[in-house]
Amino acid sequence: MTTKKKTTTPVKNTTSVDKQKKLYLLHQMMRIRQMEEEAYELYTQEKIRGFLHLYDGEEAVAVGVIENLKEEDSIIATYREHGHALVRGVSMKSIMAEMYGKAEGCSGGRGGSMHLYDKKTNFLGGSAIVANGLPMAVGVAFAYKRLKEEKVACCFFGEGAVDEGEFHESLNLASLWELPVLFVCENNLYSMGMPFQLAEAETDLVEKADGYKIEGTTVDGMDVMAVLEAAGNAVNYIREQKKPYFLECQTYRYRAHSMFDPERYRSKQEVEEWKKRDPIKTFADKLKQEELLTEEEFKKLSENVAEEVEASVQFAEEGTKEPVENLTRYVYSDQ
Amino acid sequence: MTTKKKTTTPVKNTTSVDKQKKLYLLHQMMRIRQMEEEAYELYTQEKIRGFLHLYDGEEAVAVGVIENLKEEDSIIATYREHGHALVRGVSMKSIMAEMYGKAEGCSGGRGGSMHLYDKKTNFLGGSAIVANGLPMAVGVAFAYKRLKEEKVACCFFGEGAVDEGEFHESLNLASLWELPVLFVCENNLYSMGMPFQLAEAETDLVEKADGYKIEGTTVDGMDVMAVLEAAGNAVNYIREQKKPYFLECQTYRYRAHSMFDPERYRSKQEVEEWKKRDPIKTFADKLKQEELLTEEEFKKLSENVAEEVEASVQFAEEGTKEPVENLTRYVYSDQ
Amino acid sequence: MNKVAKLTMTYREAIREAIRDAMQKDERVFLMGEDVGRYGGCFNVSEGMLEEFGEERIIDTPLSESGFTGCGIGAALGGMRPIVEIMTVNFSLLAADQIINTAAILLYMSGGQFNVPVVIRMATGGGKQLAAQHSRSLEGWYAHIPGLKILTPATIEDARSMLWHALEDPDPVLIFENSTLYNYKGTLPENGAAFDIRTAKVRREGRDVSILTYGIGLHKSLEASEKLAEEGIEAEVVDLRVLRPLDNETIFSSVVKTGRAVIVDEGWKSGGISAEISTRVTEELFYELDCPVERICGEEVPAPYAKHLEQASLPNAQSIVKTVKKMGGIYG
Amino acid sequence: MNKVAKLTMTYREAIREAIRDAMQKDERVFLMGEDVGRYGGCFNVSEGMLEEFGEERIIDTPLSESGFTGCGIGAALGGMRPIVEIMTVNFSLLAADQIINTAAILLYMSGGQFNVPVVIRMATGGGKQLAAQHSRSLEGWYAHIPGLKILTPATIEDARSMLWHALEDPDPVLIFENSTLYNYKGTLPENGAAFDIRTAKVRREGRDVSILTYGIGLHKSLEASEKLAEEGIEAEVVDLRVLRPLDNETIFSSVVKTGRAVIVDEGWKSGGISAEISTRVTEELFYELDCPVERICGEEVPAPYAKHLEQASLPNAQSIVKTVKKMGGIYG
Ligand SMILES: Cc1ncc(C[n+]2csc(CCOP(=O)(O)OP(=O)(O)O)c2C)c(N)n1
Ligand SMILES: Cc1ncc(C[n+]2csc(CCOP(=O)(O)OP(=O)(O)O)c2C)c(N)n1
Ligand SMILES: [Mg+2]
Ligand SMILES: [Mg+2]
Repeated sequence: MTTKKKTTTPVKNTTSVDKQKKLYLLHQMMRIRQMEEEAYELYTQEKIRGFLHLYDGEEAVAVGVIENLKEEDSIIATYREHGHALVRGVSMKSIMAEMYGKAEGCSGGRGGSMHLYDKKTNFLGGSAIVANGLPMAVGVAFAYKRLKEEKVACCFFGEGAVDEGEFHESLNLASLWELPVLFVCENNLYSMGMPFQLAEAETDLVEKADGYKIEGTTVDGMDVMAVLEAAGNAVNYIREQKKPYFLECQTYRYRAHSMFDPERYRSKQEVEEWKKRDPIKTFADKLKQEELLTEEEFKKLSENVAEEVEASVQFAEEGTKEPVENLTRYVYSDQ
Repeated sequence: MTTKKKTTTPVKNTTSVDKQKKLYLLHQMMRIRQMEEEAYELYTQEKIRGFLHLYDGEEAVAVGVIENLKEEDSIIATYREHGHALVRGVSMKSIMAEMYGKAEGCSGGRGGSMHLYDKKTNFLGGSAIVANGLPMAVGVAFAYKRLKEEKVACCFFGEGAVDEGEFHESLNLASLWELPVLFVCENNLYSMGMPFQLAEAETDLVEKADGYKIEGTTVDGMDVMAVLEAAGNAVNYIREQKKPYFLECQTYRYRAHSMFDPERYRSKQEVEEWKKRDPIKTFADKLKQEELLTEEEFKKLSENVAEEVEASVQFAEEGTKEPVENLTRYVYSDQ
Repeated sequence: MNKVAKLTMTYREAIREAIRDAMQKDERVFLMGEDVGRYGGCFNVSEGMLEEFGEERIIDTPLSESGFTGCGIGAALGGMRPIVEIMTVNFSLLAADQIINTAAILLYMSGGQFNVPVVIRMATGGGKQLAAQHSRSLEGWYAHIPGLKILTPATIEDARSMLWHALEDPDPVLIFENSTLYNYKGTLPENGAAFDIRTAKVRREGRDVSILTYGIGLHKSLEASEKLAEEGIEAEVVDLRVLRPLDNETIFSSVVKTGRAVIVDEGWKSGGISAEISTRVTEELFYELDCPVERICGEEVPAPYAKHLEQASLPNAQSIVKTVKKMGGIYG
Repeated sequence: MNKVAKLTMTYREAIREAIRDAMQKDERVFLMGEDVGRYGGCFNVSEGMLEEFGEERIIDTPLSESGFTGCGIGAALGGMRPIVEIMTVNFSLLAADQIINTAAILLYMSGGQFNVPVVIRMATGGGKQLAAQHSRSLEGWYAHIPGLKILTPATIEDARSMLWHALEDPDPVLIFENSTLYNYKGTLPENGAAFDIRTAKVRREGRDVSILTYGIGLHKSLEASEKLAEEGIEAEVVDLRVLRPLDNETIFSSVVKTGRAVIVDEGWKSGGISAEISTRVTEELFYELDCPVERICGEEVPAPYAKHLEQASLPNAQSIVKTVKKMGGIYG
């Protein structure tokens, strides 16, 4: 095992990535953040129900990783997937409508917040069973290889999933059969209230992946440029070496696990400490320093996003209810 | 990771282990071998039915490991467990009677070959679901630790079990909670017809165990003295360090996986090669060289075992059938 | 806490008290599961227990359903009295091997040598817009497995008393707590803790029809029976309490009295426990029945998220009333 | 092979032919499971296929039921047509999460966007002294799950024809092969491959009683019906073929004709598919029935190893005959 692998990927001089690209990344993170802030409000107003797992603080991960994927690649995510769906190209309107349980939602109102799906963008959702998406990702990649399609199956999961047997079986299969899977572990240090170090005997996840002979890297998940580069390297490795890759993104969840969570398991100040590294704020500041962004433009950007959010809420509000007669529709394809 | 761990434990000068002990180890291996040769015959005569998984070639593992356990320690094994039960102290008669499905069998005829159990000797059987015994072993060790009992839970499993999610979850829990479990992997290179290297991305199992921060060693499972010493070190480590240990015993199964097996997956000569390293023959020869055993004594020993086997068969033949009225007995304790 | 306060509590508090009580009574008892400690339990059932009993007895586990359920089974064999909490029945599918291939059959396979005194608690049920992966009612499905005992506390007294009986049972017991009941408030009768885990209980007497139900269905059935009473129909409501083994005696004697039976079960209809109860009643009382046994069950769909769809998929007082009123000769 | 040879074959050969046929017809089809390749399949079903189709399409997997079953599901989503073989239903408990939390509900959760065209084959059943962990009949248990289709081929023609229909089905299909049938020999009708996977089939006509069964039960029922015929009782034997969805029409029309129904199922009685069938028949034909529907099922015990005990736990022709002869007015 090389210790190199384990160190955070140093961010190279990134002038290569042009201004537009950087503003685009900032914009995407802001879209997630503002959409979810609104979702939070709507939940307190009981417009959205069930569970609602927010991504605040983790935006750089979805944005940095997915930017490296091609349209034909597919994404398998978890119940904390609003951001992934959004940056993948699922419209904010259809996501909001889904959270409202409207027929216009991306899952027709049947899935809700935890089960966003979108065939057009190869967004395979949206599983609310921890680690349950990993075997699926392995299978999708299996099909790509057999069909000689140069695609990648990108699978997002939390560090809590690492403890599940399905993680073990999936990594072994992906490595054994040399399948194009990008395993993205969003390590936000907690699985609900369980601290990572109390759940894992081996907390060095790149070492863990090495136990399956899978290459891996750990990256600062609060730094979108770092994630962008690390994920870029990962995707190139997969496409060239035709093997799976494991990417650990160290990040943090600002809010409750879902909506009801007394947060007895961590201190307010730990949360505050992490907020100082906020992926949006730090990146915006950086762009300002690099004189790629003015406070004005930043405000404007935020306003544009606010308008998009507003429009999506209106769309959801005006959405229709799936007729009750269709309750059993889609239990089987022929119904 | 130290490469030391991975190399076969060198067998130290073993004069420390006296003659009686060595003859005892030889005797135990012979008891397993001859009992199973008889079981094989009885199967062809249809006295024994169902599945029958024989241990020929692997005897040194059970004998070398179990010799290091104390009476109060417990053993969790698989469907290939006749030898483990026998050397643990379950009488050959009750094992044979169980294979016959007689009421006098160690599981009352309800378990058969794959499900030998014996409370007196803390022999917890006998699970025929691959890897299914590992979580149980972790739990037994958990109880030992909580009850402040200085016992060890010794869990035997094949290398095929390493691919199952339950292996992953169990090793993580045992390491995380520092439980006194001895994980003994009987690596006989095949899980049914699946070659080990085609099933595991990481074939260095000590590395694999290291992925859970569990100490481990690989030992020549065809050499009873080597196993005896490696397992001795392992058990001492567990009792002193109060942590789990992983012991890989490299061995080989001479016969079919069970009774019906065309063995298309390996060559006759591969089998013959391994037979040259037969644990009983090589050990007996060694004892003769060391002048601890004469050909005469060896024959005598074999005859004694043959008598024991014969007596066990007679016992099984004369055993009684559980009355059909008792069919539902033991579904629940109060029945 | 003073006595009065103790007697009125929520279903959640009743279960919490039951766990605390068991932990105090028996040193061998411990609680193990995901987030039972620091988090206080995903439904806040074990709030405060980590502080009260410490990490040795309130054990937060990694996400390893098969691993820690099997660990509970092993601990039971090792002399402990584990309470394993699986957050919801949906996740228990990941522990199915340990529950069915080990806990349920070890006693039998070993010819009576190794019983497994483990108690496995899990939340069950829908109705909270948690969608298809979090809303199943599979307690009746587990009731198909010989070797398991299946408890479904629906009242405060059962929430408070069943756990201890389950811990005293030598065999594996699964307790299903309907998650919509955690906030339900009720009063504990002085003799509350006396209930067994063998019998069904008549929760309301009636002469016209027997409503056979359990869990959340009990509350919907009691509500329906009040509405029915306004129309002069007196329903007897039987709380099954235990889905395996079923208490035939109590079920049959109620149906013999009323001549009619309706089963209310939020679980799916086809192959559900409702079919077993209907069949047993019909096999035993074919000639006494005034009309066929009716079933009111959950629609056979994965739970949809949208509220109006999910509600349409579940039984409710109205649908019970409607069904009962259509039964043969009910007004006769 | 010449035509005649092709027409007479064992159940094992029929399934092998069905797989070979599907592999030849559709490039997207592949077989994946433990020991399906080098070993030839634990029941020797796929003997010779690795040589014929190669490692790309006959895939030996590690022991990872959840992993490779989920892999099959993902491959189906990726455009393949996987045949996943799980050695026996007992091991499928380790894949329950993938089957129930994914395959069965993905289409619904995604609002109709992602169907899962995967076929999962597994052996089922007891009677071979394999004891408690290897002898279950859980096909009826899986039939409780919406989103799954459950097939139970009992004849040579069904063994030969069902797989292709299952592969053409857009949704997940589970095929249960009773392991005691692999050596059963039979002849394939010229039109054999035409059967659907929606309907039940009358395998023997009769006027006095309908024996509703499937899988190995069909053969025991046919044997029993010959014995009954000697005593002048003409039993109609209905092979259910599909346990989910059940073909009510065929079942009801047979029972309407005979007025009596017996269900034969080797699975456990309580909460089994036998209860569902009994309930449906009774709900629909309560007033047409001459007597209560009878159930002949497996004893509710983990399978014992001892032959005499295991045999005593399973239905057989004698027990079927005995039950039928006791039915109300059967001699009338
Ligand atoms: C198999 C399973 N067990 C338990 C749960 C309940 N649960 C939902 S999310 C969660 C925590 C998962 O943590 P992690 O994987 O780190 O993802 P995060 O929520 O931190 O993004 C748990 C325990 C579940 N959904 N599935
Ligand atoms: C979960 C599970 N999957 C499959 C099987 C069928 N099976 C029985 S033994 C065996 C091979 C196990 O190989 P290994 O673990 O190496 O043990 P060995 O037989 O070589 O001693 C298999 C696949 C099973 N019993 N349990
Ligand atoms: Mg996390
Ligand atoms: Mg092996």
